[in-house]
Amino acid sequence: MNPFALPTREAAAPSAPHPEAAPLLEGRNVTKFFGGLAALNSVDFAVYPNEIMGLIGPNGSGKTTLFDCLTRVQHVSAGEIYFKGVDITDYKPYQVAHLGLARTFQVIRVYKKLTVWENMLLSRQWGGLSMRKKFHTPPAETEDRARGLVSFLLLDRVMDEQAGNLSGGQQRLLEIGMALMPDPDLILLDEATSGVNPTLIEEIKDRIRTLNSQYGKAFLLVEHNIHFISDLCSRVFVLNYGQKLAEGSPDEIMENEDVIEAYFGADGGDDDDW
Amino acid sequence: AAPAAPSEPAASDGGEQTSEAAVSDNGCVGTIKLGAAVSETGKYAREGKDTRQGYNTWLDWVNKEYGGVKVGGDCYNVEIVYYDDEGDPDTAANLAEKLITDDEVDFLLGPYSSGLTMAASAISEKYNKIMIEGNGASESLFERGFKNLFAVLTPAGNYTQSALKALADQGATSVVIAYEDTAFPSSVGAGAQKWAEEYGLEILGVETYPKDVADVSAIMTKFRDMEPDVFVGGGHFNDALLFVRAAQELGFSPKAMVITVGPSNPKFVEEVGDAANYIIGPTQWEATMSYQDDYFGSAADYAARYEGMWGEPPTYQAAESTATALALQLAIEAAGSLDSDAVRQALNDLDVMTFYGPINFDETGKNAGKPMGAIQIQAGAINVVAPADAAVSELEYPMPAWDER
Amino acid sequence: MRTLTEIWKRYKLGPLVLILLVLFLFLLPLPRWLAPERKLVSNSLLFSLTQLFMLVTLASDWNMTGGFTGYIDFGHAVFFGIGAYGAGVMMAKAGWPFVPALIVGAVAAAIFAVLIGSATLRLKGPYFSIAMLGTFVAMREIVRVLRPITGGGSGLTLPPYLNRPLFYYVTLILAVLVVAFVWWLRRTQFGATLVAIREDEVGAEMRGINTTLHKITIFWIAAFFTGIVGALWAYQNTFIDPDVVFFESRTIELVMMTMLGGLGTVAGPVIGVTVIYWLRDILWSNFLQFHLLVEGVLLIVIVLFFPEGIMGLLNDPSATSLGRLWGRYLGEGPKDAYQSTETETSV
Amino acid sequence: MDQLSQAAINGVMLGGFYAVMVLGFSIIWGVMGVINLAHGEFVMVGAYITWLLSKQLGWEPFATVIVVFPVMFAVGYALQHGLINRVIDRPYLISLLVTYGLSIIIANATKIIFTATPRTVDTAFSGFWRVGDVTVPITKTIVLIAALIIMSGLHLFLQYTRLGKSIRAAAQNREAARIVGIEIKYVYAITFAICIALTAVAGTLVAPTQPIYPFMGPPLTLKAFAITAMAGLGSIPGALMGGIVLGLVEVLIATFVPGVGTNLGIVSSFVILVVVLVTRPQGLFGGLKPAGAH
Amino acid sequence: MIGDIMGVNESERPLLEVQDIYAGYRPDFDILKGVSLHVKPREIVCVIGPNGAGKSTVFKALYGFVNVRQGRVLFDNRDITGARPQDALKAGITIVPQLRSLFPQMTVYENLEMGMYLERDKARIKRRIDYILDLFPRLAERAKQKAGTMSGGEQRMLEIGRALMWEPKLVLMDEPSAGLAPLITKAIFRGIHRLNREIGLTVLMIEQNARQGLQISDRGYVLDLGQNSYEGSGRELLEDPNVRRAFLGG
Ligand SMILES: Nc1ncnc2c1ncn2[C@@H]1O[C@H](COP(=O)(O)OP(=O)(O)OP(=O)(O)O)[C@@H](O)[C@H]1O
Ligand SMILES: Nc1ncnc2c1ncn2[C@@H]1O[C@H](COP(=O)(O)OP(=O)(O)OP(=O)(O)O)[C@@H](O)[C@H]1O
Ligand SMILES: [Mg+2]
Ligand SMILES: [Mg+2]
Repeated sequence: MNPFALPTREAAAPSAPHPEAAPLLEGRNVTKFFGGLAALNSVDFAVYPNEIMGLIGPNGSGKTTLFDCLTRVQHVSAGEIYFKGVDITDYKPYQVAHLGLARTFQVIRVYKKLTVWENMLLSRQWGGLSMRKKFHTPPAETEDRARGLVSFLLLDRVMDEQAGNLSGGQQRLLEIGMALMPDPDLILLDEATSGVNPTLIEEIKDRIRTLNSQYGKAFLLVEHNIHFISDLCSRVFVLNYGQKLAEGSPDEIMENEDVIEAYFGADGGDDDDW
Repeated sequence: AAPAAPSEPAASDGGEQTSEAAVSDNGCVGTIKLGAAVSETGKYAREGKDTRQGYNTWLDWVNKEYGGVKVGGDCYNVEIVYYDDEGDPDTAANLAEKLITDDEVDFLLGPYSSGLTMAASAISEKYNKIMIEGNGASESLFERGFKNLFAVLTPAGNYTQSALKALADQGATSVVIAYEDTAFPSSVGAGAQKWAEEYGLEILGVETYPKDVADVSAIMTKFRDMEPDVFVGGGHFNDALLFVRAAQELGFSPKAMVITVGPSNPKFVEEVGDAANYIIGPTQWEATMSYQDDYFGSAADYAARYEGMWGEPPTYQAAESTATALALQLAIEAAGSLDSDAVRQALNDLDVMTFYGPINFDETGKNAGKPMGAIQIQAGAINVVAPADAAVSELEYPMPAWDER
Repeated sequence: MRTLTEIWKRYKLGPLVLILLVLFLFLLPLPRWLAPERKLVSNSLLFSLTQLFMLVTLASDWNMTGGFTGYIDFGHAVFFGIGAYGAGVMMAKAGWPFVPALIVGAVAAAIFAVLIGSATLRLKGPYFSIAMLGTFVAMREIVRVLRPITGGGSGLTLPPYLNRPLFYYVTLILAVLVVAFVWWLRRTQFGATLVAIREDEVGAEMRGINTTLHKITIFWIAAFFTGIVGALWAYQNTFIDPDVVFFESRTIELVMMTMLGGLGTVAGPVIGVTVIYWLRDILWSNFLQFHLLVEGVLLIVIVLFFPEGIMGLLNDPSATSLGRLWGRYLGEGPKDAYQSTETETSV
Repeated sequence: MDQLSQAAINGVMLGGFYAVMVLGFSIIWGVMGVINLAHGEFVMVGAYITWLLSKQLGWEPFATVIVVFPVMFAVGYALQHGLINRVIDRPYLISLLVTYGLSIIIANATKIIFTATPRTVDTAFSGFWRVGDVTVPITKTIVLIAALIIMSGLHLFLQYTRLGKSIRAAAQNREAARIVGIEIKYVYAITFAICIALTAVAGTLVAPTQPIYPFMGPPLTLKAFAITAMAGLGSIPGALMGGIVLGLVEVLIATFVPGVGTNLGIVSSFVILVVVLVTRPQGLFGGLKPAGAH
Repeated sequence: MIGDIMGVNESERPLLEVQDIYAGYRPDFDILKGVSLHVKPREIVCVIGPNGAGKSTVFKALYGFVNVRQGRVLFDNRDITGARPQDALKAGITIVPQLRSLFPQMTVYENLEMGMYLERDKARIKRRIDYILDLFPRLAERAKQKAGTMSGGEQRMLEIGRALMWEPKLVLMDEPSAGLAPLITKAIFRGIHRLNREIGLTVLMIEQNARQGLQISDRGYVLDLGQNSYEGSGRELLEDPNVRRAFLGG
């Protein structure tokens, strides 16, 4: 069954990203303080329609915080955020989601007491459903879509299991499924492959490519799995200590001295880190 | 089972038995069934116990000694069905209903406290069943135009009357009043203000406090700075203890302290000790009062009988419960019938003297005949000091300051 | 047999509807047998059943926020109180007839729920519970202080109107209405959303659920029904004062009954209320002195051995065996202590 | 002015009692995530033991601590072992109901044993000192001093002893605590025992200042709940400050608002509670864990 | 058996021996259906497998967090089946769980101290802390910082440091590299390797980052559906086409 049975909401024509086009998601001068600590320091940042972008950086560099600010989970200390040209700086998280922005969480957030199936269904409806519609049972097409996604993520075996009882990796997969359910335009994945089996990672890679090329979905990926990033992304943004360290194609990034020093580590085996 | 007479803990039924039928060999033909929902647990557990013991004192007497209630030519044994209302008005109402419809009692005896009487009497009124009570003193009970509710006790508004009068006579000129903001104490408080004005006492301050209060030091501080002659406190037993503690701790020494509910209870002296001396309390009844009747004898006789049965001296709540039942008995006998209408008429016409005092119901069902007494604790003893005709001792005034005792 | 179990599992609520319907049909004609000479039903029984229906309604209301949404409200009785006082004041002070007074009470409760809910529903877990408990206590004292309107501590007397069968019918219909409402609600996406909020509110918000709107909506709906019960109760009780209306243990009893039946299930409150009400009856007629004590012990036993309530037992009948029960007491073997709980991100 | 200083003194004294009363509740909540609804009943039991010893055997009430503490420690240990341990891993609602059941049992058993008559306890340290126009009650001063001593002792214990550290560790991450070999049930039992003993000692302290009766518990539990939520779980400075703030607010309002002041004082403490919770969900003084970590 | 071919000390007896265990979370349902593995002294052994295969469950079974219904666990020739965490600790096994397990409000120093909770000799604790801080200079810099405020990599390091406090005979590490930047991942793996070389640390770890994990391992096991499916030396597994296709992503 085609996991993406639903037609996309805005039938965006599949095409290559246009860096000169208007950005889909844009953060200007995004700054975030935790007490005295500047987790993000004047970051300018943009994701363009139809592109797959990578966001990397050492642990604690502010990647998750940037995600949180973009999806309005955290208030920014300064700066503005635009999604599809709308200023969402003061939006509520659910309003952002209604606009077509979905994400996963580094710290897994599934509805632990609900079954996998219920988790999936619940994630579908919220493309801006009116309160009135919520008093109806889910339509068949939603169920079809959920079924497709569940089997794609190899979760059929545990479909009626409570999500809290899944293994760490299975919960990650469920998270990805839940992000895909509402058919968003931009999907932010925060370390979606950490703890996921390599074979499955390959398949997820394929699906992301398909979604991007055939359905015009844009992705923003936070990853420490550098192969994942370099295989998928057309552009990579590197954060370090809350500031932009570099930006460019994966190849450029991999050769960037600063990035190597801060992130990949020089290949000479000095054990002094311990 | 006879209404056995154990000492503490009271309630003979110990558990299973909720009805107490007295079987005696007096050859009576029938049984009159009375019903009462009285707190066994909950916030009125203490007073509820006195109430039950009061009823049971009468029950024991009427069945065993008096030989049953005389109705016309026949005599009837009496049985009382008890339930625990837990101090909850819902339960009280339901139990009243249950007593009337399931247990089919002939008459109802009242619960303890105005609030519960309020709930239960609405039910008895609806069924046109007579409820006679001795433990709901709130005035609002009698403002509803109920025909089936009778109360032998002096209503709350008059609680402080004779005490304030006696104090005014001794030269007191100012008063402060504190009362718990619930039905019964509010009536007491309002009455105290009325009588203070009547007797020319200047009211310096009035304070209310909520149920379950644990600290009244703020009120007492305020009052101390007003330097009143008389302090009036209206509440329940706890509050009485609290007032005395706080006054002592803060060095608040008015010339007289009048506190409802607590002082007239012998337990009060037991708990407070010497500090209880000089404290004045209104009393519905005291064993030392000079009232007398043909049934229980003098007030003192009644007290002796009660103590013999229960191992503790009677509180006035107990005495008025006994008097309640006695009044009902007298009305039934006067009516010569168990019919509600006849008995109601007899109650309206009733005008008797009892060990508890005169009983004479007005048209609202209040006992219009009985004045409220006042006691003072003198060297650990509870002595009636007012009204003058029931007094056995002089009012000691002023009360010495705490640090001069 | 297997298919039966499957049906039960799949349409968890199906048999319940049937049971309720039967119960309803059985209860409906009760007062008709009232003719005293036939003695089938006494007014006292009717009164008890009226109380029972009120409790069912209240517990179902509480279950909407406490059970489904996961907001354990320890001050839910505040809406009962507002309903009672709303209606009581209109009747006693303004001389209104009962029905409009009841509407005033219920609407006042709903409005208050919106106001207080927008503040307290932002709190989590026990903090919400205590804030609502605080609201409850504060409201009681406020009512007491507003003497000119509410009659203060002395309370208000309402015109007595004690038509048992009428109250019986009204509360029965109300109870059925509310239970049916909850049943329907749980099957809608709105109901599922509430459960999602219970499971992970921050996650739900970020997946596009306007959690605030949902919480407040269910909160005022529950408050509205509770307000109706409050008004009915006031009228039936004929007088109200702050202490009887804002009665502390009212809420916690609702919680207890709902838990016993099954938290967050539709039938839970109905079953829980019925069982405890009936149990109480037995207890206090048999253990006059000790009934509260016994009740406390029972409560503990119930919670220890049937943490999922009676509904939990129905869904998992094997859990009744003695060995299993003992196992539960001993603590179900080693816990999954290995996966630590994550910390929450603030919204 | 005198009235103000008198009110301030009354408030601080009341606050001192609140603070010491709240400690046990606060730590049990903070460490084990159990909200002990029978808290007030343990205060009551402590007070009754004191009453028994002082009325029947003529002990000085404050001296009964030497009996109350060990006895209630044992009771707490047993309770934790047999009852609370069984519910500790379950949602907080379950422990709420279990402790609620416990509170009903304790209160009613007490009523059956001691009757519902309110009791008082007399101490040799009664009366008051006069400082200018202000009166300082001696009994309450002792309570306040005792409260301060108990709190500093407890603070040192938690901060610097091995057992104290394991209690804090268990509060922060139960799983991690098990991994490093802390026997969690033992730590919980000790914590519970200490807290119950402290709570009962609060009962001993309060016995000479107010009447004791079987149903005095629930209002105290409510206060403890409010102060803890306001001050932060398991935070000792929080308990002290929270208690004193609440005591002061209650007494000041009661003193300076005529007529209904005492009623308003109670309202205000709950209004403050709600406002504090809504504006600062982690409480005013931090504590063992951030709010909402349950 | 097969593993012995590449084993470091072929003659040596295994330190840990898991013999055909069955275990699960529900009374009627086994997650582990006959898992066997062994670790010899001074070995690094890596377990890989798909999500939900039961890898973490094996660790939980060793550490008494889940009931073993059948089979035996031998450690140092003693039967420790069904041991409680503190028994496992006393026997000499420490664990670094899959998800974070620090005391967030305690300082780095205090967290390390807690690693020796069962030790009462203060001087020895002090010595061990000095040793660990010496081993991890990064932690030494931050000894006074609250653990909860450190970055993910630092926290992982601290967890490993804490597990080493006890001078364990065997450390269980559940995905030590999950969520860590490449730089740190490398450092961690190198560190494990170094400790293994220098102090003979015995490690049993689970890794989804299978290539890197297997590279530093002496031997590896593949677990699938609660059962052993392959075992061999690290290199063998890395090169086995079946394993590559099914578990290493081609
Ligand atoms: N709620 C918070 N309060 C205080 N500091 C925080 C908070 N959240 C994050 N930080 C700090 O902000 C910085 C950035 O954290 P963030 O989680 O964004 O890093 P990250 O790049 O996602 O790292 P990782 O790859 O480890 O997930 C870190 O130093 C972190 O300690
Ligand atoms: N607490 C639990 N209750 C019930 N079932 C559980 C529980 N924890 C795990 N399981 C189930 O046990 C199976 C194995 O889980 P485990 O955590 O051991 O997998 P894993 O191999 O570690 O996977 P991953 O690589 O994703 O961490 C999974 O199917 C999961 O659903
Ligand atoms: Mg991150
Ligand atoms: Mg795992």
